[in-house]
Amino acid sequence: MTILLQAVINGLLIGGVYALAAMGVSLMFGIMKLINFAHGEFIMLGMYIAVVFTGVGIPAGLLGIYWVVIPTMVVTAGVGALFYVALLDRAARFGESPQILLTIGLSIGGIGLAQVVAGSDFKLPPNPVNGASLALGDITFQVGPGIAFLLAVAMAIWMAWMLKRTRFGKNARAVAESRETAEMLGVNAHHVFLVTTTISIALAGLAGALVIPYHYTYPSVGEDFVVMAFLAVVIAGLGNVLGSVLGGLLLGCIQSLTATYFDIDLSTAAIYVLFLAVLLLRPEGLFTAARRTV
Amino acid sequence: MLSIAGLATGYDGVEVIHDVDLAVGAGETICVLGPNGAGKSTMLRAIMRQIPVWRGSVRFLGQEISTRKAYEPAHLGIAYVPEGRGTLASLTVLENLEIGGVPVRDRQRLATNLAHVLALFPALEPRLQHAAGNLSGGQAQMLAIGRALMGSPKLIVLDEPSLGLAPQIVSQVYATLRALKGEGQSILLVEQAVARALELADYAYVLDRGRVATSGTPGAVRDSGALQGSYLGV
Amino acid sequence: MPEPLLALRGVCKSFGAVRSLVDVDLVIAPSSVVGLIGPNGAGKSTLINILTGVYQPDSGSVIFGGKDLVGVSTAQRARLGLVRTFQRPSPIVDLSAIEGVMVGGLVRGLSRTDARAEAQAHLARLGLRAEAERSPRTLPTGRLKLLDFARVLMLRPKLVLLDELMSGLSGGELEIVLDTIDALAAEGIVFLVVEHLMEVIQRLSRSLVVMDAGSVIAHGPPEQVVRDRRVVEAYLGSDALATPC
Amino acid sequence: MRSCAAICAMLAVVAAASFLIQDSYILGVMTVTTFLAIWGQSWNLLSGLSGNVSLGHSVFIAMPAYVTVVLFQTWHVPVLAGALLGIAAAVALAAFIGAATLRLSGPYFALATLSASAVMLSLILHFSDITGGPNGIPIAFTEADWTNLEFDHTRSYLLVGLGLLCVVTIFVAGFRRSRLGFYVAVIKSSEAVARAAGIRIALVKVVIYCMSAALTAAGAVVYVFYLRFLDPGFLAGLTLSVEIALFAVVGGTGFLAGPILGAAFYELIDVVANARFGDVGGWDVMVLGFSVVVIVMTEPRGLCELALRLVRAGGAPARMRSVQREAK
Repeated sequence: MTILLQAVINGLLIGGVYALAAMGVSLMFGIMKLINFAHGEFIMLGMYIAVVFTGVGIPAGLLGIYWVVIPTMVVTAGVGALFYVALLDRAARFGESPQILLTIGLSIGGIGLAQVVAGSDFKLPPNPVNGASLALGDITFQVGPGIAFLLAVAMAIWMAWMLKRTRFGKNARAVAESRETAEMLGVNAHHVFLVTTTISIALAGLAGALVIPYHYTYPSVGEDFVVMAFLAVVIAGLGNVLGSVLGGLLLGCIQSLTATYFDIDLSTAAIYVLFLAVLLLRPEGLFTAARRTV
Repeated sequence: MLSIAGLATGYDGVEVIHDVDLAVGAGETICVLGPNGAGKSTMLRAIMRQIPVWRGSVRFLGQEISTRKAYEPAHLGIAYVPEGRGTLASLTVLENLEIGGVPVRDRQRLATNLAHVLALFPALEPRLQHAAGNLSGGQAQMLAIGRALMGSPKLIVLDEPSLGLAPQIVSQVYATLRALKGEGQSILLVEQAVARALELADYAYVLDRGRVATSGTPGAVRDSGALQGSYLGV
Repeated sequence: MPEPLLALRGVCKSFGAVRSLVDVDLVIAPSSVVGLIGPNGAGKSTLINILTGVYQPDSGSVIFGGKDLVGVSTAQRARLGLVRTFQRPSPIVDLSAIEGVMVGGLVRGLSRTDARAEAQAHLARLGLRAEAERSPRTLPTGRLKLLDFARVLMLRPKLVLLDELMSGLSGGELEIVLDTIDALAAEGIVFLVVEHLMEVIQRLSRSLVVMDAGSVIAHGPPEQVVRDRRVVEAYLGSDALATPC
Repeated sequence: MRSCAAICAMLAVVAAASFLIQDSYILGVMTVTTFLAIWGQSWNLLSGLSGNVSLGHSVFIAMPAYVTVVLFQTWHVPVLAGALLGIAAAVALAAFIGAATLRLSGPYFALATLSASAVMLSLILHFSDITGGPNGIPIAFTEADWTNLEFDHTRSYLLVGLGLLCVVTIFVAGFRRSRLGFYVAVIKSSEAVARAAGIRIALVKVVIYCMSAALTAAGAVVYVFYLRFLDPGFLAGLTLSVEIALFAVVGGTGFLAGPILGAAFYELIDVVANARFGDVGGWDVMVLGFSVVVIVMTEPRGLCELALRLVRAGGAPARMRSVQREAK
């Protein structure tokens, strides 16, 4: 029983990062109908930026390293805005396949760029979070993933509030449903897309900054998180932002449970089988109510 | 307040509207009639900047708007009630109304507008928190008109507000339009339902195959025979 | 009376709260050109989608050539001889004009040579001989619509649904299409023509079906139907007849 | 057809020229380019002609490679027989994936194929008793014997590869003009139009998926014997899947020579980067990735179109033609 509980806790904590990554992917798909295959490389970028900031200094105390989170998010948000203005804005008229190729090209190119600029070695700034854990009875909580998990939950709550209550959120949902109708009512869709991209990439930066204390930073690290994020997003239902958070946590749990009871490689296969089953049997996703077709 | 001169536009390289002239004065109700395929909706979509204007000018309150972006007419004071109503089904009724209020920055003004809309359409009030996709056709039409009013428009443009509605609902819609007209609202109305539109309008245009076939007072247009000609070919 | 080519009985189709087709009965004889008109939102598009199998009816039956079409796919219907054109031109951009037309013959099992010969004949008939080897990317809308028509004819259809084929054609193209329809109708091909251009409908159709609010409200000879009180009301409103015309 | 003949003639020239080259590094580069081109060409048969971007073509490389080698080493099945079984296995897998992804398009299709490739990798890693897991399986060289696809000179692999590339190119060229090729063009334009024209969309899609897999697999079974090593990270990796798609796009998916030009371009970057920067890796993927970005943003029809423009710009009458074409 303790083993099971520990496995679930570990899974939820691992899933926190998947959830953060999935939120960014899902937000962009939901509003802009675009899958950003380069999202993982934006996480990687966030990690490198955060690692650079740690070079400035790490304050004493267990959580001192987390000062890098805010500046990392600011920089990645700027990169996100640039990403929209320089590429996505113009690519919108090209259609689906070119858009897929554009972000995949950016992804591969980004990995290469990181290798050229930063080299292929694995970086992990020395810090007290790495390996630290809290024990609560028989259960241990890893501090690093735990903080990522808490922030994922906080961001999910913020996102839910933002989409539901704020003016931007309402405008964004209107554009998501029908860009034409929203514009006719006075909503500037370009502005909505710019803000959406900025938030999405800032979330990637957040995810990146949160994992550097306990996860190596290297050029192709994005794949570690983003593949799970894509799967979480599809399993939840493309564009269902809050569902994708649950999807990320669910995948973390599946990974942790199969790794505990079977074999880590099988856990990947198990997740893909779940993914393919959802794609084929319930393409609208597990956490999205089937829409009426009107 | 709206004046269109020599407007031409179309889709996929096919010109649908050829050299149309049309004007709406302040406080006027203008209707544009014509059969399916005459180009009425296409003309409105060009005015609302959803498709490019090929030639000619569209001026609103003295400003040329034919090169503006799609979201700008709403901010200048033209509200559009599209054909098929354009309900944002995944948003609630209240959120739809709030989106309609995007051009208005003043919160006080928004509250006044909301009260005005709910007074016009009391049926919407109990449904404010419901998904707009669950409304009946008549309610959705009321929502679309109400949403247009939320932005304090100077001109309201309606594309076939009677489409697909039961006769008594159409009567209700027209009663509302009459009330708005009474408040001094300028209205540009595109319709297939000739009789009702002519009853409401101050001036009418008949569009046939993308050109203005005739125009005049409702009485003159009704008597000209142009309507029967373009609708039924008799 | 010969067995009808197409018979719809009690066909209903709703989308959520919207009733698009309400209890539609429609019988089309094996030899005719039938016009289908009605105001926007009358249900013409839904009817075409039901006939071609894009939608399944909620209730009612569709019998084509004595065969119940329930569960028959769009592609199968096309091979059975129930074909359609689309409102917007639908060129096959990666193929030349004649190749896009040949497809209809290849589906029937013709060899490429035979399909090409037959496609040549159709293109010649529609005045497209000169454009045969060109890419549809370089052709104007009217020509593209004629190509769509030719592709559909290559399927050796029994019933052709023309969904606004003729809007967007030039005067000359229109004459060619009208003559072709007349000639093919004489050979026994049935056309169901949805069109806004009233004079076209009147010139072609031996009978006219009028829809309004999801129902067939009139079906008969054109000159009779356009004077039908319900038809005039549907188009012009209830008091239009109060004024002399 | 003229471009097909031109390409085959060019490949023949390359084959002849290879006898003048003794440097095994250059021959190796040419061999890798040739096999990449085979895969790019096969990928183009599916994705270029149908418009659906597949990001999972490495499954049709890993599957036949593993089947052939494992059958040969563990069960002593003759290599040629094993290769046929391997190709058959790839086709069966393609039929399954093709049927499963029938209704998917755009990003859904890309994600589903990408994940098929990831499933393949994780299964290979898991069943390490058979596959050697992450360590792979080395293929011991016994003796030069063409029935075992074992040659003692790199040039032999290059020649086999060039022959195969010719066959694949001729196949793709013929396919475009075939009945099925026409159907694929219609489906790419619009599935609604294809249905209305009586085309069995599901059947056509599955069949081209299988064809593309078979051609990919044919290249894979030869290549793995050139490589002499079942390397899961390379053969089943997501990277290979994505690279195939990208260099084919860089070359130009609308052209028969596109994937070949793309493969050559990609290998060229690799060679130049290795020579110039040595141990600092990443230049090749960086240039490849950003080339795709540039091509998508500016010239969606790839290097082939650029080359054609350069050729046309040579003469004034030719320039007139290209201007006219653009105007239309």
